[in-house]
Amino acid sequence: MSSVAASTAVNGFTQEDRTLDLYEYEAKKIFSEGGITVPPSHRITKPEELAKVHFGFPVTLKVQVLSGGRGKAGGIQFANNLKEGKEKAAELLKMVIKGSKTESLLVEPKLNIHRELYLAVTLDRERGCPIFIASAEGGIEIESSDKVITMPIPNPYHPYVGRELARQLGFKGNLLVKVADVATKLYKIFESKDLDLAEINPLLVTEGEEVLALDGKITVNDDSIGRQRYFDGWQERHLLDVSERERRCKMIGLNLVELDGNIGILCNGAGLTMATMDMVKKFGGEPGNFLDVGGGSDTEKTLEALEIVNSNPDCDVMLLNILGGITACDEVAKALVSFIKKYPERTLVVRLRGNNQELAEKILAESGLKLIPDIETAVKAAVEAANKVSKKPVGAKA
Amino acid sequence: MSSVAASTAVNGFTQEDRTLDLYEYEAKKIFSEGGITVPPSHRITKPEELAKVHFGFPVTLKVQVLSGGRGKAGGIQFANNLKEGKEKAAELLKMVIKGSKTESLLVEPKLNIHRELYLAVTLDRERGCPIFIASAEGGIEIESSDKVITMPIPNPYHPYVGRELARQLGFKGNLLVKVADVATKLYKIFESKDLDLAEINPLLVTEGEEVLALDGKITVNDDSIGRQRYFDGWQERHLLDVSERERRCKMIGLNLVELDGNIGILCNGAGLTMATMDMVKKFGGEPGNFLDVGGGSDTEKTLEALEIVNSNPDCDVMLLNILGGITACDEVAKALVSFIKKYPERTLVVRLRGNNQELAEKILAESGLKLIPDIETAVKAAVEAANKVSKKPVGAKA
Amino acid sequence: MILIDKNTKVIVQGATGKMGSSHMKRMIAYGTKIVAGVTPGKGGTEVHGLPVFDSVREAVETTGATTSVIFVPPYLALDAGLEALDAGVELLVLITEGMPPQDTAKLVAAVKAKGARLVGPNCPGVITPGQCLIGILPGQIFSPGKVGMISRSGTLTYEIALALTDAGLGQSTCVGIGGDPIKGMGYQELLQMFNDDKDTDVIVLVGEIGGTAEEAAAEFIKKNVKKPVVGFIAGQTAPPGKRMGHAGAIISGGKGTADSKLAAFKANGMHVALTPAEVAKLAGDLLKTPAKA
Amino acid sequence: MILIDKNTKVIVQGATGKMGSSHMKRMIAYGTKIVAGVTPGKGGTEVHGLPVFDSVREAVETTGATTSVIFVPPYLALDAGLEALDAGVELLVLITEGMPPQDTAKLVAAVKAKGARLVGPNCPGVITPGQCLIGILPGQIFSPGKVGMISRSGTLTYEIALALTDAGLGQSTCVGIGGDPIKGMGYQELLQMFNDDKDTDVIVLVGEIGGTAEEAAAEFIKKNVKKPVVGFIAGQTAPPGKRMGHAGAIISGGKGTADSKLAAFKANGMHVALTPAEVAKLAGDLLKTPAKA
Repeated sequence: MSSVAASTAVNGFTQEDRTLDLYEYEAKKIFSEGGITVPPSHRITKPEELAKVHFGFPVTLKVQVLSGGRGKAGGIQFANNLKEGKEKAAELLKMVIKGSKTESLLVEPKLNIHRELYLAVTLDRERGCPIFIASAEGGIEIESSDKVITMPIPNPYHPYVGRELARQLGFKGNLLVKVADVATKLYKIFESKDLDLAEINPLLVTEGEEVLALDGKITVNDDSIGRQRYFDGWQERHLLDVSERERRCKMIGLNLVELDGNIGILCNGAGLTMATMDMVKKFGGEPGNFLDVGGGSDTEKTLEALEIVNSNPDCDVMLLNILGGITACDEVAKALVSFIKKYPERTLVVRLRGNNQELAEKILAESGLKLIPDIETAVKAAVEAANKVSKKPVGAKA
Repeated sequence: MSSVAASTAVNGFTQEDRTLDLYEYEAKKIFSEGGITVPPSHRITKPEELAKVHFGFPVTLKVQVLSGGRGKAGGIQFANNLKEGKEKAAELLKMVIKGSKTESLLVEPKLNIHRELYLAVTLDRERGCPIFIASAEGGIEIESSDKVITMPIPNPYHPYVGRELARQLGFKGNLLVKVADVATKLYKIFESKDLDLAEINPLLVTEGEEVLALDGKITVNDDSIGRQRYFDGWQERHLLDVSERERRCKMIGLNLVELDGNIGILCNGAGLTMATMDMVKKFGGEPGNFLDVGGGSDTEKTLEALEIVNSNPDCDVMLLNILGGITACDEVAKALVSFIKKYPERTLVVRLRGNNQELAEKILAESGLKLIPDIETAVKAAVEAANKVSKKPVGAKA
Repeated sequence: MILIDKNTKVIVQGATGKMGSSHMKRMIAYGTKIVAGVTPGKGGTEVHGLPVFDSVREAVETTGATTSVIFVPPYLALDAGLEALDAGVELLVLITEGMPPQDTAKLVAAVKAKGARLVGPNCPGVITPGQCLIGILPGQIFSPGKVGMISRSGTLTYEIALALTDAGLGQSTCVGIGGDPIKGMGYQELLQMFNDDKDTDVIVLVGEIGGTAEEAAAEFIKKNVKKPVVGFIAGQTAPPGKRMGHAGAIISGGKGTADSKLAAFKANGMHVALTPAEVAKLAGDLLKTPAKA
Repeated sequence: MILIDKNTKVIVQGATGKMGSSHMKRMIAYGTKIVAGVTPGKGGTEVHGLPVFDSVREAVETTGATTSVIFVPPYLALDAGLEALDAGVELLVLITEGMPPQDTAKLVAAVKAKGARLVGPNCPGVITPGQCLIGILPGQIFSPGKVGMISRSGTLTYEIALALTDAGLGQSTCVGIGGDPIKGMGYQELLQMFNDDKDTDVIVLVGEIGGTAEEAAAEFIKKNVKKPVVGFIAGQTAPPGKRMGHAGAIISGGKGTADSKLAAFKANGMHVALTPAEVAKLAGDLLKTPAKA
């Protein structure tokens, strides 16, 4: 298995991929509950709290943010005494990394690093099963390491798999057993908590052959979170770095991505939404957002989605492109009728086809909204209207 | 699958088979913790406590004993009021069924029985996997039912297996789902608690289509109990009906069965012990006990075993028959030397062969104990000595 | 055509749910040989004039169905899929969205061990136009013909089918493989089937940004597929690092971009379309061209 | 001989434990081709001059071993067995006593799925006298010859082997299948192997009270085994309802009695011995008799 394939597998599930990424301190709490040793630590939200830390200096101060690249951005600092620590903590607590605000600092004793490893469990989309990804070099970007090992994990799991991994990493004897034990515990955490990613980077080996998780990342699978009582309420708590509109969408199950243009796009299905966005660009327009209402949306949800697109102040034209498979066109039509009554001046280009199309046409005909059956015509109409920056409806009530 | 095979499977693991059988009230607590509905109940150890029962009369009073056949022995009584209840409770608390003393009474409301089932999970020695055993007729001796279904349980378990069982029992619709749910929960209990048997008999279906466990039996696997923290200390608590000598053996891992004769038998391995016992009978002797010291016993354990056989007042002759595979003969020899120093007048017939035999011979030769290498000769010598009821040592110090 | 035809006998798992019931009705109306529904707890009732059974085994034993379309809630999908496998179902079409991927991984392993086939989860289903529709695809958009289609997207599949149909190009079979990162059948297995299918002359492969399945498919095509393949990728203008709806639809660390995929298509002899209309145009042109040697 | 011979390469799992180490030494002394030990955490060390590996895979890759004898503690036995299977070991001899039967059931299922063989758990092992001893049997008791033996008991196996050897009757192979209710190879599979083995002329089957395996074996013998079989049952005088050491050695509800087993032996053409000495006598007589047609 080449490292290219390995890093591809990692890339399939990096932290940006799913919404519930955990902070380092949360990941370490879960590691610890699962029996993996972590360094002693203390979380602070004010520089003064550094005085309460129960272990001595020197310490490491680490910003708790959800974005990557923390180290490179200067988010990890050492302090030899309380004074230096407070000064550095004050600076660190103000940091924003890649748009992500510092939530708190994690303070740990500064440890002597004898050896570092990389160890992760994730799902491999190519092999269709969980895999271990590991490297005898840790603390680095795994994508750039050429010593990466991947190993498919059988179901049910048995501890010998972890031992085989440790062996392939080059361990022997006592240390092999210890590293294997961490691997086994990491997998158990991954499985029992429905994670997409459980990563320890670096996994530290001390001179005394202690093995501990120095930093870690956990990504919880979005689809599974409903059966993981452990994470009840965590999703809202972690939506700190998104716009209010994005948060609102997240909570009602819409997928919104804010973009820079003035054409508000609303489609059903991620692929169709992307293709519509691509066509808007191709025909000279600028998408103002990506909004996928998903499959089977009813009147209420569609109306919510329309309101969200409408609430973008930069939006000049709204382009609705629905091809009904699960989604019933008549439900969408009802939402459109309500929306246009509330916002009669909105420029709204509507393309609607598929399931219950005849019913929808009937409903819309009564309200005077015009339907464009063809996607290219609809996109072109929206682009034309947007480029005029006219507030007069183009597709509707023309 | 015929009912004969089914009852064979049951027979392979009846309650006598393993030592940690649970009382009905304990089994019901475990059922309840596992999500299976049980009737409200109250356990009492004195008739007066009946006044505290939190549900109304009529009630059922059930003796809590570890032996079977409780119902036939009159251990289940109904009471229409407190006075009748106290009188019956007083009688029931004195009951001894098949040598098993009543530990307490379980009081439950008298329920209207609409329909009864039998439902159990156990291991099938023929198929080598866990199985469901179920019958659309409950409350009966499962061996005598001709409506028994058995179904192998795949690993890992999935709930559709329980539904298939319920379907084969003749259920449909809502009740199928409820019975299947109990089956699934019963299997989860069986697996997670390392049981040999998890049995609900009867599983009650009320007119309102409630499904609840009216009586139950749980047998915990002896070999697995060391990894089941839940049962810590339970074994000692349940050794009520065995002799002090049997209890002592149990606690140190020896297998003792008390018999009526005067030849105390001590062997290594159950098969050899049984064969030795058979030969004692065949040559006209009467075994006083069956004691298997197990494989790999050292000096200390062998000495303990010798002391236990010696402590039987009916024992006139001791027959030690060790064929060492795991067991090192020199370890046994050392125990014999110690024993004979302490009890020089004991009639002890010793047959010792196998692993480290030469060392053993050397050790015994020094102490003057004579070895008989052949089993038949040894058994005959023991029988002869026992029939003389002579206290003079036969095999030793002759 | 591949996978399904007019003789395919289909059961509906989750037939009494809102979605299962409404799509069951539409499949029946389309002409699909739906033979029964399955909902544990609803055995003995009827849906759309067909019997509902408590178990797949009973449904299969009674009707001889070989295919199941699954509409159960996401946390019950693994159990439903395994039940179908255990009852001997050969093709599972799993419509359910939101199935935990670790459950999917377990189902995929069981499907492989059994030698069965799984389409999905989180997919629109499979259609052999005019013969059999399994899933939630809007049947009226499709028409019988010579174009085979494999797509990772739902509604985009319909959009392209519509473009084909509007251009007078019917389809042999269209398979929506679903947008989840862990799934049953993938591009390569289906490309092979279309390559071997006498009713298919041109293949359309609809991809999205994210992952490297399209790149791998392009290489597979160069090596194994003799028929012309038109490729389309959604997300050509998607910003990096943002999740575009599907778990898989994301560009991250320079991997999985539309450019990388389109380049792989070109490098491996595929025909690249940038809009649904272009897909139809290219497919139409290729239908007139004789097949590769 | 069956299962093992002088060329069988064997690794010892749990080689650095007290029991594993001492029996490894005895197996080497007997002449068994022990090639390595395995103990996770002890890789790189040596036991009795042989290398110890951390994993079975490494041991197998280095030595070419096909057989493993397992001495690990009972709660680690499932993992050890699965590790061996996964590393391609074809024959597992599981000595460990006290393995949870639900673990055994899982191992047995995995062994079947892999097409491998398991003897045990809780068994004395296998010996082909003069060639290969795997397990904890006392080698000096056995001698090479024409009698094949299958036994559920440990020390009783030795007793009967001793009686045979003392009577001048050597053994082709002796297999102690173990006393646990859930186990790997059983009577029938081994009877078939002895029946097909050119080095075996008479088969000795040693049983115990409890269960119905002996009754089933007797029926199997009548149908499938051409060679004469001597049967012995321990526990002829055991009181009902008492557990005689082994989980299986119990008479309960009128099932599994010695009488029932001995009757089945007689009814199916087997030869019944009541003491170890009688086994030897019968086997000796039968060796002089020509085989059944």
